[in-house]
Amino acid sequence: MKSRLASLVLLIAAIVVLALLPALVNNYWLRIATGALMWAGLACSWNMLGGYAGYINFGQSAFFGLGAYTSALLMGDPLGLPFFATIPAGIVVTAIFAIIIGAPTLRLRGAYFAIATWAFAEVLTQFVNVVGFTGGIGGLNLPPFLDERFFYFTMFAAAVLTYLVTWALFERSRFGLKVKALRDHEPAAEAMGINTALVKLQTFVLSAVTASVFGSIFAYWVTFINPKSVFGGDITDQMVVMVLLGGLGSLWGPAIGGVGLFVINRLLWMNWGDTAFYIAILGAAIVLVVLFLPNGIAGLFAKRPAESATVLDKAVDKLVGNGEGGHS
Amino acid sequence: MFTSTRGFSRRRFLGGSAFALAAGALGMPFIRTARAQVPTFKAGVITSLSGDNILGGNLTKRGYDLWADAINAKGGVEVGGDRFKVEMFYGDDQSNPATGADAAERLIVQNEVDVLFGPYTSGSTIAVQPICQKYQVPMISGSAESPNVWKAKPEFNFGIIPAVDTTAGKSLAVLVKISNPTAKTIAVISVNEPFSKETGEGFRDGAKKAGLDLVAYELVPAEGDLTPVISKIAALKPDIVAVGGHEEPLINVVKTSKSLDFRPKALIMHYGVTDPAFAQALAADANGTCGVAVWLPSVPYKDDLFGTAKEFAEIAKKKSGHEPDYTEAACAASGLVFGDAIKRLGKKPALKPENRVALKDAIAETDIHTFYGPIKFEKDGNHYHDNIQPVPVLIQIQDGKTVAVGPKDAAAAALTYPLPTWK
Amino acid sequence: MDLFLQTLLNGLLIGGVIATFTIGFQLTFGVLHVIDFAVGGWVVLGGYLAYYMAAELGLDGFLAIPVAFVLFGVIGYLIGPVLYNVRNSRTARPELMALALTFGLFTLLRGGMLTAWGFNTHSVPTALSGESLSIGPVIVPLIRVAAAAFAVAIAGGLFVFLYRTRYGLAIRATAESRQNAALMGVNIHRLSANVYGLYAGITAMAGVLMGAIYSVNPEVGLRYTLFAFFVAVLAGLGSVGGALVAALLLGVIEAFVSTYVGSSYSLLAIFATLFLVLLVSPRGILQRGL
Amino acid sequence: MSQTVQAVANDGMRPSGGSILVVRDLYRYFGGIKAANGVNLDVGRREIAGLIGPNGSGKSTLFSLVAGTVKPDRGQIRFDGHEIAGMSAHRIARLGLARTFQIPAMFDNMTVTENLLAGAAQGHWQGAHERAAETLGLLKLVHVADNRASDLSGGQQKLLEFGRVIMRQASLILLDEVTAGVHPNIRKIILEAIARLRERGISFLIIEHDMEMVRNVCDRIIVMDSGRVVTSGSFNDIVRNSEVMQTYLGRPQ
Repeated sequence: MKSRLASLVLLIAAIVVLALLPALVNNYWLRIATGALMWAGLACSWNMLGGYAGYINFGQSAFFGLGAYTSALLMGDPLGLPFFATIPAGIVVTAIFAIIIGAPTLRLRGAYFAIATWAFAEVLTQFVNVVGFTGGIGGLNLPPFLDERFFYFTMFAAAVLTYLVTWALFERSRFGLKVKALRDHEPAAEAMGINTALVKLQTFVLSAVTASVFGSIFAYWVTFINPKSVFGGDITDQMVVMVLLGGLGSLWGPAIGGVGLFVINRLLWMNWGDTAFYIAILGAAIVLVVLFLPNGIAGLFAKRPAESATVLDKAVDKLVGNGEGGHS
Repeated sequence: MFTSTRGFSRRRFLGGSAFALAAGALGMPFIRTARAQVPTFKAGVITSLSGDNILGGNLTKRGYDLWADAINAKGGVEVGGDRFKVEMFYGDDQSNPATGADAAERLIVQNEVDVLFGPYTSGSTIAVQPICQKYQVPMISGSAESPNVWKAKPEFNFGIIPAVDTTAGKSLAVLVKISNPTAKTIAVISVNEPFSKETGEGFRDGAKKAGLDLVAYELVPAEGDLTPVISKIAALKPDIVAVGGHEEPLINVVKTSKSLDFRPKALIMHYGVTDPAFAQALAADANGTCGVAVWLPSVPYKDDLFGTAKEFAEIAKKKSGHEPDYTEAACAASGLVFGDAIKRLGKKPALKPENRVALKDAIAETDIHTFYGPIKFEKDGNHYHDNIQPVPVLIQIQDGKTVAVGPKDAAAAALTYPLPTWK
Repeated sequence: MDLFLQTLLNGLLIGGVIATFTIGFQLTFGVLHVIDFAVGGWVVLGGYLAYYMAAELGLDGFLAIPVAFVLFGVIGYLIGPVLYNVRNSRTARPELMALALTFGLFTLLRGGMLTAWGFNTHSVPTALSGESLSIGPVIVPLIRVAAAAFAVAIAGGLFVFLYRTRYGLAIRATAESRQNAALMGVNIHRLSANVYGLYAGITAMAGVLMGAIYSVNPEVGLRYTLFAFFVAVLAGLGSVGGALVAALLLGVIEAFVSTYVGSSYSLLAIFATLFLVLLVSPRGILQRGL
Repeated sequence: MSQTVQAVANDGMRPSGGSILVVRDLYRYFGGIKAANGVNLDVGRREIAGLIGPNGSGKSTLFSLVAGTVKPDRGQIRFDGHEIAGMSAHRIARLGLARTFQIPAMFDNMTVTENLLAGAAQGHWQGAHERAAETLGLLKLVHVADNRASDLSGGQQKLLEFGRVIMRQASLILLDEVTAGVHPNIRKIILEAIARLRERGISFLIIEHDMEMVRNVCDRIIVMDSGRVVTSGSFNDIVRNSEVMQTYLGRPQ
C-alpha cells in the first residue's frame, strides 16, 4: 500500500513537472520534450497490440501516416478545416483502414502477421508515392503554426490520454485480461468464451487510431510531410525498439523506452552529430540492453526483484559460456 | 549460491558502465558548448550527415566548411574594420525533414546562431523554413534545388543554386543544339524521390521546348531493379536518355545499361555526374555521360577570398582530395553572401533579433560576383529568393575528367556524340 | 515478343539476384528461429570487402567471394551463440529480443561503416561486369547469370549438406526441436555458431555479387533486409527451396509490371502480391520448413 | 474381437431425456484418420461421465469437436438445448461449456489471480474478484496468487487450469486428464472440488486413464475406440467385462 502511494505521488509530481516544463526550459528543449512525448505515445500505441496482445505489427507507421496525411489534406486547399477537426477525421479514416486490414491479417500468426502488416504499410507508401492527390513523393505543406507551447501541450495531452486509456483498458479492466489471455494462449482464451478475433481487432484498431492521432499532431507540428517522413519503415522500427528496450507489455516500459531512446538519440546527435559515429553508439546501446536487460528497463523495477535478478544472472552467465544448464 | 553472487557483482559492474555511458552522453553538451571568450559569428549548418542523402549532405558540409576555414584564416568576417571569426555548428537532419526542423530549432535556440546554412535536401529545407521564419533567422541554402522550395515564397531563405526546373530543360536544349546529327527522340527515367522526380520533370518539360519527341517517361521506385525499365527503353531506341536521380541510382543506370548492351547516342543526368565518386565508381564506363553543372572549376569567375574558380578548386582539392563540384562551390559561396551582407549591415556579433531581420534584408539586396559566379536573388515570382543567375553548363565525362561541352561560349571540348557502343 | 522474352529473362534474373541473399536468411530462420535484421548489413560488408580488395590490391571482385565466406563466416561463428542465447532466454518474448539484437547489430554495422569507410558509393569490378551475351533478340547480362547460378549452387549445396550428411541431419533435428537435438548429443552452441557462420558467409558472398551488379554504400543495407524478409515470408519462413521460387516469382512480377504497366507501380505490385498471398495462404506459398 | 465389442455396446446413449450434452452421428476425418467416425453419446445433468479408451481412439478429438475448436464434417451436437455443431469455440463457451486442455493451457505471463479472473472476464464478471479469492482458497493456491503462471509446478498448473474452469460458472465441464501425473495431494484437492461442483448441479465429461480416479468419481463410463463409442455403463459393468478391460485398458482385473 505504501509503495502504491509512493508511485502515485511520483506520478503526480511527474505530471506537474511536465505541465510546468514550458516555463522551465527553452524552446529547443521544449521541442525535444514534445518529440519525446510523441515517441512515448507512439511506443505505447505499438505496445497495445505488440505487448498486450502479442501481435507484432511491422506496419504501424501506416497508421501514423494516415493520420498525418488526413490532417494535411483536410487542412490544405480546398477545405482548410481547423486542426482539431482533422484529428477525429484521421481517427475515422484510420479506423476504417484498420478494420479492413486487421480483419484478414489478424488470422495470421507470428512473423507472418508481422511481415503482412509491413507489406501493407509498403503498399500504402507506394500508393501515396504514385497517386496525385497526396502530392506524391513531393509531400504536402501544412499551414505553419509555430507556437512551440501549443504543440507541447497538445502532444502532452495526447500522451497522457494514451497512457490513461492504456492503463484503464489494459491494466485495470477485464478487456485487458481478455487481451492478455489471447496473447498467452489463444485456444484457451476462446474456451473462456472470449471472442479472440473481435478482441484482437478492437486492440488493433485502438492501437492504429492512437498512432493516427500522433500522426495528425506531428504533421501540423513539422508543417511538412512526405511519404518517407510519415510512412517510413524506420518509424515502426523505432517504436518496436523503444518498446523492447523499455519493457514489452508493461505500462511504463514504452514511456521509458520512448523517452529514453529519443532523448539519448538527440543527445548523441547533438554532440557527435557532425559524424555518423552516433549511429554506431546507438546500435551498441541497443545490443547492450538486449544482452544485459532482457526484460527491458522496466524489468528492473518489476515487482519481484529476486526474480529479475536471477534472469539477469542467467543472461550474464550464458554470455560467458556456462549457461548450458540455464533451464534446469 | 556462488554463481548468484558472482553474477550479481558482474551485473553491478555492467550496470555501472551503462550508467557511465549514459552520464557521459548527458555530460557532453556542457563540455562541448563551452563558449569562446572573443565574440564570434555563429553559423549553423543543417544537412544530411546520415541516411539516404548522406553523400550530398557531406558535400554541402564540406562546401560550408571551406568558406569558414578560408575566412577564419583571414582573421574572420570583416565588420566595420574589425574581424570576427566564424564558429560553425552542425545539425544532422538524418535525411528526414522532422529531424531537420529539430536541428534548426536546436541551432537557433541552443547554439544561438546568427545565420543558418541550409540543408542538402529540399524536404528538410521546406520543413526548416517555418522555423527560420519563427525566429527570424536568415538561412542561405547552398544546395536545395527543388522549385517547391521557392514557390512557398520563404521570407528568410535564400538559394544559391538555380532551381532544377530552370537548369535541366535548358541544358537539354544545349545538348540538342550541339548534337550532330541532331537528336530527335528522348526517354526520361527518374527515381521516384523528390529531387530526382523534379529533375525528371525538368527534362520532360525541357524536351518539348527542345523539339524532342518524348518516347518514354518512367518513374522508378528507389528500391526497384532497373533492368526492366532499361530493356523497355532500349526497345524504343531513343537518341537521348535523360536520368533524374542521386549518385547511387545514376551509377546503377550506367551499369545496368552496359550489362544489357544498350547505349543511347547521349546519356544525360543532372546532379551527381560532377561528383568525383561517380567517375571513380564507374571507371571507364563513366566516360561519355553528360551532366548539368551550374559551376565548374573552369568558369571565368573570381573573388577576393577564394580567388579564381580554379584556385578555389585547388583549395578544395587539397582538403578533400577531390575536385569540388558545384554543390560544394555553391555552399562555399553561401558564406560569401553572408560575409558581404554582414559587412554592408555593419553589425557585430552576437546579432540581436532585429539585426537578424536587417541581415535578411541585406542578403535580399545581394548583388555580388564570386568565384561561383554572379549572385543576385529573385524578388518575386516562382523562384522567389532563388539565385537564377548562373547559366547551366553541359558537361561530359571524357577520359575520367569532367569537361564543359556546351553552350558554345563555355565549351572546353567537343561533345562526343553519338556515344560508341560498349566495348 | 522480343520485349516479352527479354522481360521474362530480366524477371528471372532479378529473382536469381534476390535469391542469393535470401537463402542464408532462410537457413538461420529455419534452424535458429531468428529473424535476422542484420542480413542487409552482411550484404554490404561483403560488397565493401570486394571493393577494397579490388581498389587496394587490384584483384578481381570474384576473388573476394571465398575471402568473404571465410572472414564473415568466422565473425558469424562468434556471434551465433550469443544470438542463440538471447533467442532461448527465459524472457517473455525471446524471439523479439533476438530481433532487437539483430536490429542493434545492423545499426552498429551501419554506423561503423559510415564512420570508417565514408558514404561514397562504390562499385565492385569483376571479369563479367557489363559483359553480355546475345541469344537471338534477347540480351543476357552475364554477371546476373553468375548470381543466379550462385543462388542455385548454394541452394543445391545446402540441400545436399542438409539431407545427405550426418551434420545436416543434426541441423535438421535442431530445426525441429532443440530437445531432440540435445538428446541426440548435438552441441547446440557449436551448431548455432556453425549455422550463423554459414549464413553470414553465404550472405557476404552474395554481397560481393550485389556490389558487382549494383553498387555498395553503407545505407543500402536496409533494402536487402526488406527484400530478404518479404521473399522469406512469401516462400514460407525457413524454406530454402521456397526462397528460390518466391524470389523468381517476385522478380518476374517486378519485371512485367515495370515493362507493361509502369515502373512506378512495380513495388506496389510486389507488396500487394505478398499481402494477398499471405491472406490466402497464411504460411507462404510452400508451406514447409527446411 | 470387434464382434464382442459390438455385442457389449449399447453405445453412449442414455435412455433418459434429461441430457445436457447429446452427440449424434458425429464424423470428422483428418485425411485418412477417422478421428470421429459416427460418435453417439449423452451426458446427463449433474452426471459425471468418464471417457476412456486407448490412445488415438478419438477422445481428445471429441473434446475439440464439442468445444468448437475443431469443426465436424457432419453430425449433431446439442448442448443445453442448443445445436452447437460448427459453432465457434467462444460462442459455445458462452453457452456454459468449459474445458481443460491435455497440456495445461496457462496464460503464462499473467499472475495466478489474473489467470482466474481471465476465466470470468467474459460474461461472469460480477463478483469475479471474490470468487477468484474463494477459488484460490479452494484449490490451496493462495500462497502463489501473485506468481506468474509459468513459474508454477506442473501440478499447480493443473490446479490453476481447473480453477479457471470453475470461474467460468459452466453447466458442463470437460476435463482432459486433469489428474495425470500430479501429486496425490493435488489430486485430492481436484477430486473434492469436482464433488462440490457437482452438488451445485454441474455436469462433467472426463477423459481419464487413471482407473482409481474413474472408479471414485465417475457415475458412468463411456468407452471409445477408433472414433466411436463402443460401450458405456457403470464402472463395475465395464470392469466385469474383462475382455473390454483387456483390449482397451490393457489391464485385466
